Amino acid sequence: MDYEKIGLLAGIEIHQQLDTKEKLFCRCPTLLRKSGEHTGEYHRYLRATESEMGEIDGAAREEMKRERKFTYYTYDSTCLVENDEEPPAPLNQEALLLSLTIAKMFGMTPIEQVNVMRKLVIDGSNTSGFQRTALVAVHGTLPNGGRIETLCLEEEAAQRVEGETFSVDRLGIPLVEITTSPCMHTPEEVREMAGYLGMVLRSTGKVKRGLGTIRQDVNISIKGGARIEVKGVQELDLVADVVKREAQRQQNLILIRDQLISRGASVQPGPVDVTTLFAGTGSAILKKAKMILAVRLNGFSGLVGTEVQPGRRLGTEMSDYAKICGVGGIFHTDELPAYGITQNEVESLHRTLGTDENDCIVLVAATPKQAHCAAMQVIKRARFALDGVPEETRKMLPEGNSAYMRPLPGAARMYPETDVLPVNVGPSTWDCIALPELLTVRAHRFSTELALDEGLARQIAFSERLPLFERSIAETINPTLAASTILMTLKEIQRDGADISMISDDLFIEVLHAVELGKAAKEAIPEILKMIAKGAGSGEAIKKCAPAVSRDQLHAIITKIVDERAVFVREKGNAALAPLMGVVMAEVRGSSDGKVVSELLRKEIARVSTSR
Amino acid sequence: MDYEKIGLLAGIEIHQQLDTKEKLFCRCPTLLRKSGEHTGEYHRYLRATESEMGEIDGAAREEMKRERKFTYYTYDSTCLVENDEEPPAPLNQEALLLSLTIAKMFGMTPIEQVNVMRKLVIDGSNTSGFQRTALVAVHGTLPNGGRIETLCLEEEAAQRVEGETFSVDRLGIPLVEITTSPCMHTPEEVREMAGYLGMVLRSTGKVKRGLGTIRQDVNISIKGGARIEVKGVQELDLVADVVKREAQRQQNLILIRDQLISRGASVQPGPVDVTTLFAGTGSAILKKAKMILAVRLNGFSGLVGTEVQPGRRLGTEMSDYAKICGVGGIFHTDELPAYGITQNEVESLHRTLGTDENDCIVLVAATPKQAHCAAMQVIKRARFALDGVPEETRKMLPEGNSAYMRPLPGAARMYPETDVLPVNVGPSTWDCIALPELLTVRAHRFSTELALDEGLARQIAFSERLPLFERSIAETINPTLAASTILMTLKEIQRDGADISMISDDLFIEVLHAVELGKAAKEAIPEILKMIAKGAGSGEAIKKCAPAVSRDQLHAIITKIVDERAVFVREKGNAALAPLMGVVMAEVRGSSDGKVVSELLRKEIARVSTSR
Amino acid sequence: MEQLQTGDRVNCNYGGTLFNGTYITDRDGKAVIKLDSGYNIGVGRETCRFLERPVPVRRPEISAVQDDSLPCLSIISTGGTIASRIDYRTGAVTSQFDAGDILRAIPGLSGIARYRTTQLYTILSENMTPAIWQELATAVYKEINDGATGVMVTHGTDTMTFSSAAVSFMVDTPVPVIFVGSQRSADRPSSDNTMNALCSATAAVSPLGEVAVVMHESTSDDRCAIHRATRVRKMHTSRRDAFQSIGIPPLGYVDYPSLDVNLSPEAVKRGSCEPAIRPALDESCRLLYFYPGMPPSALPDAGTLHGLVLAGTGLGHVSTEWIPFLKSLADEGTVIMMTSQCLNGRVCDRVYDTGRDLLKIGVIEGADTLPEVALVKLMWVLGNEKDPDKQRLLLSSSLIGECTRRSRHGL
Amino acid sequence: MEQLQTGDRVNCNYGGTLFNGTYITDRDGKAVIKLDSGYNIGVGRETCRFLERPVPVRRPEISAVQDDSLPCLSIISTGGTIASRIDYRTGAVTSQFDAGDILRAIPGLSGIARYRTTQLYTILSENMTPAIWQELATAVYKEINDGATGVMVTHGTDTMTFSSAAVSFMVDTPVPVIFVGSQRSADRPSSDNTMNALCSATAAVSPLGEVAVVMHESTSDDRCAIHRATRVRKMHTSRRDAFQSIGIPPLGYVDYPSLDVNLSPEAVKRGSCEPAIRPALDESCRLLYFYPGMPPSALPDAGTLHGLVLAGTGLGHVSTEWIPFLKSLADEGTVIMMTSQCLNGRVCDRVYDTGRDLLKIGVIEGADTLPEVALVKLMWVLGNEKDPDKQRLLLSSSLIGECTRRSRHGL
Repeated sequence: MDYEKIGLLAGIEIHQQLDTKEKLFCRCPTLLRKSGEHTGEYHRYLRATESEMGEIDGAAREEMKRERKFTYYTYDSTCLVENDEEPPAPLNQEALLLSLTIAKMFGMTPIEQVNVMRKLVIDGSNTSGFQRTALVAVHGTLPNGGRIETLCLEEEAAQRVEGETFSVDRLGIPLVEITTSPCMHTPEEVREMAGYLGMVLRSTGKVKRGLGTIRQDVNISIKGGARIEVKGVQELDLVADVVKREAQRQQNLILIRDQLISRGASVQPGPVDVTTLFAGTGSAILKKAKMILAVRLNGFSGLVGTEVQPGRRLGTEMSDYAKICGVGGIFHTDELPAYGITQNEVESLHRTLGTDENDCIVLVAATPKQAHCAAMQVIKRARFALDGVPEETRKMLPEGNSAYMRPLPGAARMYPETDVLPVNVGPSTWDCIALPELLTVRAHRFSTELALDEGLARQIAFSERLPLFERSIAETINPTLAASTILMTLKEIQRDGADISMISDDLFIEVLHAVELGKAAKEAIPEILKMIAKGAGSGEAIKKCAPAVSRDQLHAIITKIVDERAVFVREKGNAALAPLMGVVMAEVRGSSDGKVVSELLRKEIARVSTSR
Repeated sequence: MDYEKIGLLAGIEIHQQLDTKEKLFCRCPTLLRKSGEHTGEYHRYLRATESEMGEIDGAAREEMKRERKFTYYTYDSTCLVENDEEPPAPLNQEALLLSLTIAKMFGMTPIEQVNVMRKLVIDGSNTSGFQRTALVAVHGTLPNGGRIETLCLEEEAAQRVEGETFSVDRLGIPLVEITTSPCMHTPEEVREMAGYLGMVLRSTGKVKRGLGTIRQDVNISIKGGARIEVKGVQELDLVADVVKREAQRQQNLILIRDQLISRGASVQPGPVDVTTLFAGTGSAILKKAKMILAVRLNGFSGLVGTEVQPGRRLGTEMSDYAKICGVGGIFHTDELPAYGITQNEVESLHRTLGTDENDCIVLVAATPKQAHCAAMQVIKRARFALDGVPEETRKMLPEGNSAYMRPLPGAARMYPETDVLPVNVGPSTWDCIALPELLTVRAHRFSTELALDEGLARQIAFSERLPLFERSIAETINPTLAASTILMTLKEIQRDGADISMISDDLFIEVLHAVELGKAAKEAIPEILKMIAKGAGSGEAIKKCAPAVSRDQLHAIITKIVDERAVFVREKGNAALAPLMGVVMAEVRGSSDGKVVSELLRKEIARVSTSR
Repeated sequence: MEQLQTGDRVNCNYGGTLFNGTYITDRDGKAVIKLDSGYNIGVGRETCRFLERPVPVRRPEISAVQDDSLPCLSIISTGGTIASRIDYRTGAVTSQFDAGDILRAIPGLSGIARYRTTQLYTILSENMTPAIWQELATAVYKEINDGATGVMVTHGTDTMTFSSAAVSFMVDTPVPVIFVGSQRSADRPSSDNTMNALCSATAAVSPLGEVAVVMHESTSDDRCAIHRATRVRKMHTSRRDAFQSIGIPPLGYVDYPSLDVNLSPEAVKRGSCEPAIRPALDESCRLLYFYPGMPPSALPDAGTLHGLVLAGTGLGHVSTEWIPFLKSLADEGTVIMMTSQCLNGRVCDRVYDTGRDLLKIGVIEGADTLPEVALVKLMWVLGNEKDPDKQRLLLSSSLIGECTRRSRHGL
Repeated sequence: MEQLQTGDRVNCNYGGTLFNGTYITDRDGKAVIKLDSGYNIGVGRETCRFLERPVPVRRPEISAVQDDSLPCLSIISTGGTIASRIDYRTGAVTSQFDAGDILRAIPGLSGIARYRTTQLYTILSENMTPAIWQELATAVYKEINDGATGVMVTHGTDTMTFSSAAVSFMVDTPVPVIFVGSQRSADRPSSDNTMNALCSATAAVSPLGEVAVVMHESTSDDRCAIHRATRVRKMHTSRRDAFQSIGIPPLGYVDYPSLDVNLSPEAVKRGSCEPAIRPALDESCRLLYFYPGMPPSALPDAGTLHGLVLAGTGLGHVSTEWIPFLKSLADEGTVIMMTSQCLNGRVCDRVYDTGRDLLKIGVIEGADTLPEVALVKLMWVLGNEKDPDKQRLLLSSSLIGECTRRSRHGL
């Protein structure tokens, strides 16, 4: 697809959890818990606060369509701040400095006085009904020449356990939100910039790693389309797909719009009650419903069933809108007869409503309250179709599709967090911030300075275990030994079922030291580490898996083996090395390093070969 | 039996609950509850406090032979004072005045300054481990010329629910304890004086009535015997029997003592372990026991099995002592072979212990600790038998027998209740106390002044419902109507299953007024009261059971009946009265008073008879 | 640079970007600008250029529809916020008070009653004074006399129990007088204001007939407790369930969201008395918490001190050293009342020596009256009764449930 | 009539009866006689005739057998009674203190440890003073240094938590220092003394390594709670379970009668520090509970006041009227610390205006420190650290667990 031609514009909003000791506005650890470990729970309702104009924000209003009782799980590692039962503590200095460091890495300008705001969020994910957020820096640059608009320091929301139940362990973990301008023009460019942003963040060595710790929101529009924000893209690899699918969706919606206009299509302003019409229906769903409403979409026939993304039709988009009211879905005549609704029923529906085969009829079946709500949502979405692409916040679906979530927030509903005092960021603070080495730079340095293989260098630089590697080389461990043990051996023994969390950095380094000192053979490392993973000390594990063999003992063993096979050795010369290596190694059972064995063996072979 | 000859001396200690509004040392109502209504419970241990001499009271020491965990039930009508969780309130003035009134009725002298004491009781019946008690008056007289020694005001103990569980609702209800000197000489005299004391107490109109609200302890001794206190005689009718049986017991014990002395009997100082001897026994109890100990009573043969009270032997008394240690009972050779123990085993026992058929052997079988304790108790009691009658506190058994409970308290273990200030009883207080009319005097007055039948007068004077009667006559109800309705009708309908607690005094009097005003017939009273017992108002009940028949209506009914039977009436004359009464009463269904009917009927009969 | 006013539109050149925004205020030498994105930033004043001063927009008057068939409740506001509105332009939060505002902010209220409102004060509750209690009591009394089915008093939570106790002593009320506040500010979607307001309005039309405090029973939004005004104390700085009945169970509960009311048999019932008011107070009273080593010089001078409430240790003690000083106060006419800083349980000065010494010099045992309530009671008794013997009698008795005759188990 | 002495045998002719008895004392003009039946009566002195003055009987010395294989506990008595004996002749109760007395009164103790005892004071705890805290701390330190496995301090319950907090600040202890008392007097069979003593001795030989208060957890005799000395408060005048940990769960429990100990992971473990003592205190500190209408004249004079703890309302407030007066105190060098009379929860003066004003004038937020503990801490900090900045730092931090960094749910 020619993205330049369709005018693709995309921007990214990246959310990265910070690995600070404590949370952003309380002194709890930034520790994720299993929901089964919760020690208490409580129930709350949230209500959108009325604005000065007597209005309630559209997004908030939509959240309020249902009276929702939220349940929260608490832990021994959470406190009254997460429960919205105590004023927040002052802004976490560690988190602020870290966010400033990141800002500096992007060449941004810090805000002289950081003010913490409350951003209304009443979907239950914030116990207070708002998310605390502060604009920390503005105006950075990206390698593609694009701009980073803002960097905010925010608190993470509570994690949904299921339904309306949330777990407050995650709530309050510091998060940086980095927003780029819509400066990217192809799906691949978006993917690349997202990767770059992530790399810079990880270069600090102070961000959380693992699934869910970083989330991308992507803003996408095409010419004639509208700005769409797709939330919660957790895997970098899907970013490009999301962009592609959204561009496709907007194109299709524009095509549908053009057809609707050319047909002179229109949307009837209110639904019609057709409950009685289906009194004798064979459709289980319709039979069960207290009320069935029909929405008349004149001239929409066929278009409601038109795909906008693979497997998703305009009708699906309408259904998404309707689901906000708590209904399971909708029926539309483009897909009927089906679901137990007969052709006769469709025809009698058309007759009753005075419509014909050019028109599409959408049916919603539910309680009267829900049915009305859902019908009005369908009408709303159908009207948007006449304009093309509505501005929306959408959630990502598997494979890069997306579904309607809520309207884009209008003017952001923010007001000051009066319980937190503003923090001045003076030049002295800013100037003192040291920039961490970028991981890409580090990888290059590893391969040049430490003579690491280029791939290994990159792998270890980007690894979560980088600190262990850095400590290992600081303690003069051979870099390749350290890197390969960290990246390969640990992964292998984990695959074999070892609990590698038992292997502390101290123990790990003790083992490598032993290997370097010849106290254990490199070959014995997996077994030693497996023993340690079972709770053994390093000394114990080495002793068991690699009984100490002194160089003198080794020499004696080798001399004996070679002498016993003197004829063979003389016959084969150096070609005897490989077969004899096996004999020796079997004898010393991993207690000696292969290199040392081979070196000694080589000397002995030379001795015997030459001593005829 | 010639009680003078045997030197019977008896005294009474009477405990009477007072019907005050609040308890003696807290402000809770004096309300007894069902244990199922308890709203909370807690657990306590009690420990005897060491005395100045490093001794613990004998009675208390015996209570402490077992570590006992007591459970207490609390109610919404009890408070922290009963729980021993709050200092006591000042002495209840109402209770003090009432006890002074009683003292004055017995011609006693009040104590100038009443001091509240704590009397140690660690059997669990007092949460504090002591009972609060105060000596209020001394030296009164009885009709038999005997002396009342003291009158104390005490708090009632908690009621035992079962085992070690007590209910604190009763704890703290005021109680007067009246102690006579041992001034009575026959069982009948004791019965009479106990009755007199009760009558005087009830004359105040302010004592609790019903089972358990009054308890007699009787002190009994005969010449050569010892002072025995039999506790908890609740029914007056049993008092004489208790005295008789105790006199008998002491006589028998003296006879046994005399025989033992003449035989030169002795008690071996320690038990012998004979567990192995019964290794193959057929006795289930012995087989189960961890240890079997034998106590040797030389020369006791036959006497341990001698009856001291009907159905109770010296062995039973020994068994009572042993049970204090938690064992189920004892075996003695006077009753063997039996209980699976064979003659062979008895003989081998004698052989092993070096005893013969002149001696008695007592066996205890239990855990080692319990067995030792029980054996020592048996030895103790056997030694007492050599002296005759031991001083004891005993509990009453059915039919007037008694069983050992604990030693008589030595010097009473009392010390001041420092949390309650002493109360001065000045002459002004004492002089102002008005003496209530004695019930006997009142009964006489009722029969003379109110022309009540003598039996009815006595019955109503001694009835719990006396206040209702007094109110009735104050409201000019016919005394006989009131008394008979209270004493008979209410009892009848209660027997028929009516809940007479629903009939308030107000409603009761309304009904009698209605009867007196001719609004309802006397005959309808039971039906009316039954309806009220089901929750009806008096008006409603009267209307339903005795529809108002005016005198005019009644007159018309009677005229009609008489006229219809004019021939019969003329024939029979006044003899027609009785048959016609039945006809009329059936017609008016209890709505008219029989007297009125008969009077009118008589007139009509006269009219018809004369109008020939 | 010209002077900026709150609300002025400005253009801010910062960090290489031009931002449009609204000037809010100056703080710590920085101009606080609300950017159009909603964020506030504090920047140097020199980066901001005045654009325009918008004409203030009048908020549309939206009248609240009240249902005349419902009972009439009176709401008296002293500064506790039950409804607030956020100005998203400036981020300012304003508390709202007329009936229309309240009904729009808490729509559920309109189904319970119709309302008339009085804004008596707008102060933080730590700035309350005995004089304000008197005005409040007078206002409450007026509303009762004017036929209100119940009265709701919105009040800051800090000293709500002092005010509610004062109104309890001053006003005989046949209808519920309900004090209500919120622990978490009304400008947050999670605020306890909505539930507390709905539950207190429900309590105010219930069969209750006394002064009460209605607040969250637990941290959950599932029911409010109805506390007797003289037996409740704020027992947490910030939690929703800070208010706790001490020594007695609550008078009842209002479930949420069902708004079912359950009153205990001990709650005073509607219509139990005729309305009356006795607002006099003797303000020359003080409350002192005793602690070890507290010097007798901490005692106020006798001359000016008519009444003194001591919050003693344990059963009601102060150090022996204090006794002669208290005696001379008492001798000069100061009425001294003993309460306990334990808060729970009953004063009993008969048990230990220092206590008996206190009784000897005439100190009155406050039974289980809370120290703060004892202070209010002492002011009220000394203000309304001049006879010393009658004062003692009143101070030793329960006038309006402020002390109990017996201490329940389980509390 | 000759003068009677306590214990004299008398004959009393009263109400027509002759009673023998023992003269106890004179009270309210009456001679109190203990009759041989055990009852005391108060009668006119003239009714009593002196019989004899018994020779005092020496109580037999019964030596207690101590098991040398057990750990050594030191018991320091300040006046709290853990054992007492009743003289049934006069009814007098005497508290007992030497090791033999205690072991005979509470035999179970001998199975837990061997004991050495020090009777430091015999006073009611309301008469405690900061000077006594210092002597107590010194005595505790000496016992630790002398190798005690643990120290038990018997103490009257009224101000036990003040003393335990003071010892916490003054003494670094590697062994348990257990404060114990009884709420119900030791002269009653139901007294909590036995269980509290056995549980505290058990706690004193446990793996704990800090100062704690060990008392009944509930009204039942089934377990004692181990409370951190700086987080416990007496919350009931008379109940056995009056002592409650505020804002944190107890450090552990000792079950009764099994005497099983359970320590929470947060309890400081035995051997965590070297013994040290810093007993200095600046006694020129005061604690004031604020209430509405409290006049600023209630504040002490600046000149003599080095430190002031305020127990403010709610999140830590006083009336606006007070601010200038506090400012002038602060300006003259008084260190002012804010706590909350709510007792539960955390001071936060950033939220409301009066709070922010307090922060501006330099008032230090006491976090969730209890007001009484804050007073002890302030005395100790001002006594041991003269640098104002370091004082502020110490006062804002948790030194020995007296304040927490985060407020748990559920408390």
